Amino acid sequence: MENTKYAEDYSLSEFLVTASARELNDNETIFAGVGIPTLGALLAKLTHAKNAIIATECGGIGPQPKRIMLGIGDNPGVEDCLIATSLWRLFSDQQRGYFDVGMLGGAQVDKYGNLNSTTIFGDGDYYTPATRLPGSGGANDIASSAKRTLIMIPLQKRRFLERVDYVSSPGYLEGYDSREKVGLSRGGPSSIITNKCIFRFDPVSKEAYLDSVHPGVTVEEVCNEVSWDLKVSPDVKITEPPTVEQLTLIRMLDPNQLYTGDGLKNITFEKYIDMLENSLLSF
Amino acid sequence: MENTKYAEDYSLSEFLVTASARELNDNETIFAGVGIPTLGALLAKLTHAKNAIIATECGGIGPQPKRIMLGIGDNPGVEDCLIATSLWRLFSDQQRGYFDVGMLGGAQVDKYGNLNSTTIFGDGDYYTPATRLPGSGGANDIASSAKRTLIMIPLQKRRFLERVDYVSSPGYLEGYDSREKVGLSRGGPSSIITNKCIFRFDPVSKEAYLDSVHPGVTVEEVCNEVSWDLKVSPDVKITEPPTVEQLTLIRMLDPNQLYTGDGLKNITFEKYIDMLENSLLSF
Amino acid sequence: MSDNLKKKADKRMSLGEAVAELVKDNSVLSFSGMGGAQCVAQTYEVIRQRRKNITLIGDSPCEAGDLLAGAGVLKKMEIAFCAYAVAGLGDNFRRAVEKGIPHKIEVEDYSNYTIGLRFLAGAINIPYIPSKSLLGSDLPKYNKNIKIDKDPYSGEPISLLPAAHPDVAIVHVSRADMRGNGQMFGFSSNAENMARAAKHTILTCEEIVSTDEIRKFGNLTIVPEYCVDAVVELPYACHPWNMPFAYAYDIPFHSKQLAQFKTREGFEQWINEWCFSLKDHEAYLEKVGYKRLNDLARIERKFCKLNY
Amino acid sequence: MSDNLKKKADKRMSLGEAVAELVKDNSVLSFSGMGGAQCVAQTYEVIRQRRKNITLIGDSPCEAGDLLAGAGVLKKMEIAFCAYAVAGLGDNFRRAVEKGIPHKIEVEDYSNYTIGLRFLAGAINIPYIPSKSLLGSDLPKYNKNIKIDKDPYSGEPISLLPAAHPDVAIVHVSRADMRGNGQMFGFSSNAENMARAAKHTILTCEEIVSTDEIRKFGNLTIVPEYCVDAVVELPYACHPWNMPFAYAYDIPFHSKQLAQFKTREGFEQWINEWCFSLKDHEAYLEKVGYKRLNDLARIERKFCKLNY
Repeated sequence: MENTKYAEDYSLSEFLVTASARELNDNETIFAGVGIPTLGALLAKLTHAKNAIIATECGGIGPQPKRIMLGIGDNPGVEDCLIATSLWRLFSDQQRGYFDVGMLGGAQVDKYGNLNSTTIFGDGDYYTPATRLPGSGGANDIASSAKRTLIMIPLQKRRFLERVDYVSSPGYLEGYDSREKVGLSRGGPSSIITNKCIFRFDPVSKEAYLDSVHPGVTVEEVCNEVSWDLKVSPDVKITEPPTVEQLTLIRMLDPNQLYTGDGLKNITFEKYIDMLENSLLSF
Repeated sequence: MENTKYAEDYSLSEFLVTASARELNDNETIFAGVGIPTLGALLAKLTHAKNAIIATECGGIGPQPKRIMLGIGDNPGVEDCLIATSLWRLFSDQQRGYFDVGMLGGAQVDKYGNLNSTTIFGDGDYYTPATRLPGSGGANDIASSAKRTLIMIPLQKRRFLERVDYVSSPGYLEGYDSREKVGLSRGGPSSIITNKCIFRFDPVSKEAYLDSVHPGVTVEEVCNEVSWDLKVSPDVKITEPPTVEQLTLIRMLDPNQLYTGDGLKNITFEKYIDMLENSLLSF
Repeated sequence: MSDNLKKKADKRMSLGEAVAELVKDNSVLSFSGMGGAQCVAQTYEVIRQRRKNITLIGDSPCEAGDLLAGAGVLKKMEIAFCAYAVAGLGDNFRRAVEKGIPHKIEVEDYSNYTIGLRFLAGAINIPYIPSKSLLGSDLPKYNKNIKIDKDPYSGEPISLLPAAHPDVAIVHVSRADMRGNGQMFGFSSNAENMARAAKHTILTCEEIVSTDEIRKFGNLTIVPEYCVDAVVELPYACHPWNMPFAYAYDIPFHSKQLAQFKTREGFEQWINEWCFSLKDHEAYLEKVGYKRLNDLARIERKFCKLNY
Repeated sequence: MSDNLKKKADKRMSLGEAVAELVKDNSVLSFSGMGGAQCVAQTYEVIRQRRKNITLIGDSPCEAGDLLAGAGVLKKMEIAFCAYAVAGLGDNFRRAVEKGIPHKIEVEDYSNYTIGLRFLAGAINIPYIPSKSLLGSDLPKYNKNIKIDKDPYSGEPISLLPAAHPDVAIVHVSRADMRGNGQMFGFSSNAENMARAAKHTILTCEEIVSTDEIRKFGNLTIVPEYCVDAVVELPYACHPWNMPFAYAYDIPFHSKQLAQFKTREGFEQWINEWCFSLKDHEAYLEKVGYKRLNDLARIERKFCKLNY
């Protein structure tokens, strides 16, 4: 169980790790993305979701890594795992409905939680884009078949659009029952976690609304960064900050701030190997 | 290489084991059926086809059993095997075209090598048959996708028909290119091995013709047991009998004549366990 | 209910409890195993609890198919094959289909591979899957669930098979933990897909081991805990059939059994003696005799040594 | 030719020989690995032999996709994702698609799962396979090979994916025998299906072992010899990426590499220094340094001990 003494001094990314961890429940099968979401899943597993099963795209199910996971195909994904299998089998289990929650990011999101991680048209189009993004990867599959998804994306007007340029990952499409109509019988986003606030979705219209703002953030600030006429919850909450316990664990999970800072830029090989050695001991 | 000194004294089933073994080549992947065909495959592997790979339906590929295989799901199918996998994967490899030869039996066969192992209509039909047979099992899949098939069936007029009651396993259907026309791009039977002779198929019409008679059998005898006007090869051969080496190996493979005699009927548990122990030593 | 069971950390039950809880009359059942590794103890328990109007989906469920047919449990069979291979024919199956004894059973014919594909489609949750099997044969003529279609990409003919989603799959593996992670040594027939395709899965195993032991060999786990409702430790569950890396085929026993199945009376005697008059699988094993079972395990180890 | 190679008892070749023999200009290529276990050495060899007009099919082939794009080897990419995940974006991929540097590449967008399904369909030799992915998204709008259809059984909407049959699959596994039976420890991404789906398969491995060793663990064999044309022993083939149960991810190396890829000049420098000016993978390993490689293997063993 969680220790509810709140931490004083934490970074934004540390805050986001705890925010994502709080969206996960015990006994869930979690399709973890890279970076902050992975840390969130690992943190949840070390606190309130000890029986959660983490799945990584390459084919590792239920690992118990004693180190940070540097990507969805990193070895920690099969470290002491319950099942080492293949990508197609793991995604098939998700299509069958065995995965409770998936974590997604993207470059653009719209009011119905549709995500774009493929291309930004700018003055061009799909064939001659202003910016070519990496592509869907597994995001479309997670968005189509996970029982629910969490979206993590920075709050910026250019990212929060009435309609994304290109739907890489379906949210609620045009809202209401339009998702079911195209043949997606389950799923859809349950929340959008940003650097300033958390959005949730209206059960009927499926439109995103402001549910909570992070400490020190105003509702107006949020509305200014959204391109549509944002609906706001009648009782907007303040997002719960990290507890002391959570913060301690995050710093154990990512001691060199590869995710929670810019540790990646300047880490040497020697420091990296030491980090791994120490991580083995600290768990 | 084979020792070509021929044996004097052998049973019909021993003769059939060698006849089926001779249809197999080195380096082939062989989908082995139960009984005589399995013995044929094991005999071939011990003589002229040392690099042949035996596949058994349950999912064992490339076993090297030191004992008789009592069925397609018996443990010898995974004994020292190269690959222990699943039924669906093994059959998928066949559908992909990786299996060279399959061995089939049945209750009825017709002039184009179509097989019936499902039902004998008699005065009834599919829904109320005179005799319900076990069904296709994997035979339809082998007949559809193996690069070629061997058929083993006793020569009897009631079995050798102009057209089978029910096509469980497609041979050349109505002959000529009718097999390709239905979407089967490869395969079809290369020979029918019976207790009296061996049939092969005309490359153009795809009709079965008499290719060789077993020692002491006349062409007339064979024609009397076939329901259609049988075509006969201009130079009918005498089927090659077992060599001394082959016979020795067959009797090592099936010391209690479970397949080559009626050993199965009266084997006691103690004799059975002893047989297995001894088999371990004799290999 | 199902989700609750699938989320439990300790899913252990007795076979009797698992069948009572999950296997209902008028439902669709599948058993793992093919040739070897067949679910014999599990079949006897379904008969013992006198289930009715069951539809059986399976590739070549000899023992389950023939015993359930003889015991009058079945309404319909969607299968490729029903006989005991080397040991003999399925006389109960034949009597039911040919003479309606004890009652008529509807048979829907498939091939082993196309049944395997139906479980694959069910496991990955696609409504149907194409195949090149069955083309040109008479199976589609009498089985309307097999569709002959054209590949929309090439226009070539192709057969289509509907996904299989049994109400309950009973799947037997070498070992499992109490959460339901199942590992198989040797061939797995269609076990991994049946377990995923079914609405409810009863995972039986020769041996229950710790989750730490499972984690040592993650590559061997073919059944994930999240599709399992119940875990049952059931040693020698396949007797008289063989179980890979565990025990050899008891064909002398099987020959006697099938000789008795030649007549309806013989079968009724057998099912009373070996099923109804025995409390459970434990009693069956006592009756077979542990010396005999031990001999079958001992001889198997001499041919197939486990290296895990 | 292909069949002859697939039937050989000893398929060992050097990587240079295998690529020279089997990988032709204007052909379709696939590499195994996803996130980790990526075919880096194999990609450098294809670049070193200056192949042209290659179509790449893969789920998320970061290293292969970005390096081949930068080296001007690619005509088309049928992929789900091209970036280095944690280490950074695929700047070569972006320059090619956005600015046609060194030349324009056609991109056909899929998702990781639907690429996985295309290889599954290719491996089991069905012309196409349905999925629930891609429904409602914009991928089918711009990719005509994805068909939105109706399930003939239920009438429900479904997406269809065409089977993938690369001319050559280059598949990297933990170990293999010289006949081409490949075993994998840990995740296998789509390796087992790529190897079967391709017309020709080059099987590379960290270690070649005896066939007897393979037989000890038949359950671990994911690639059968009958689909393999060449076997190449290629230790540390994935560096700087990780290989399960073998070596850890060398992310400090990757960070430096990708910093240099930010400019076209930087990439050209890199590819000259690390590919063209090196004779083979052996020379690459010498340049990285065996002390460093050994450290990556040593640290990995502390987290993941092999129990086979």
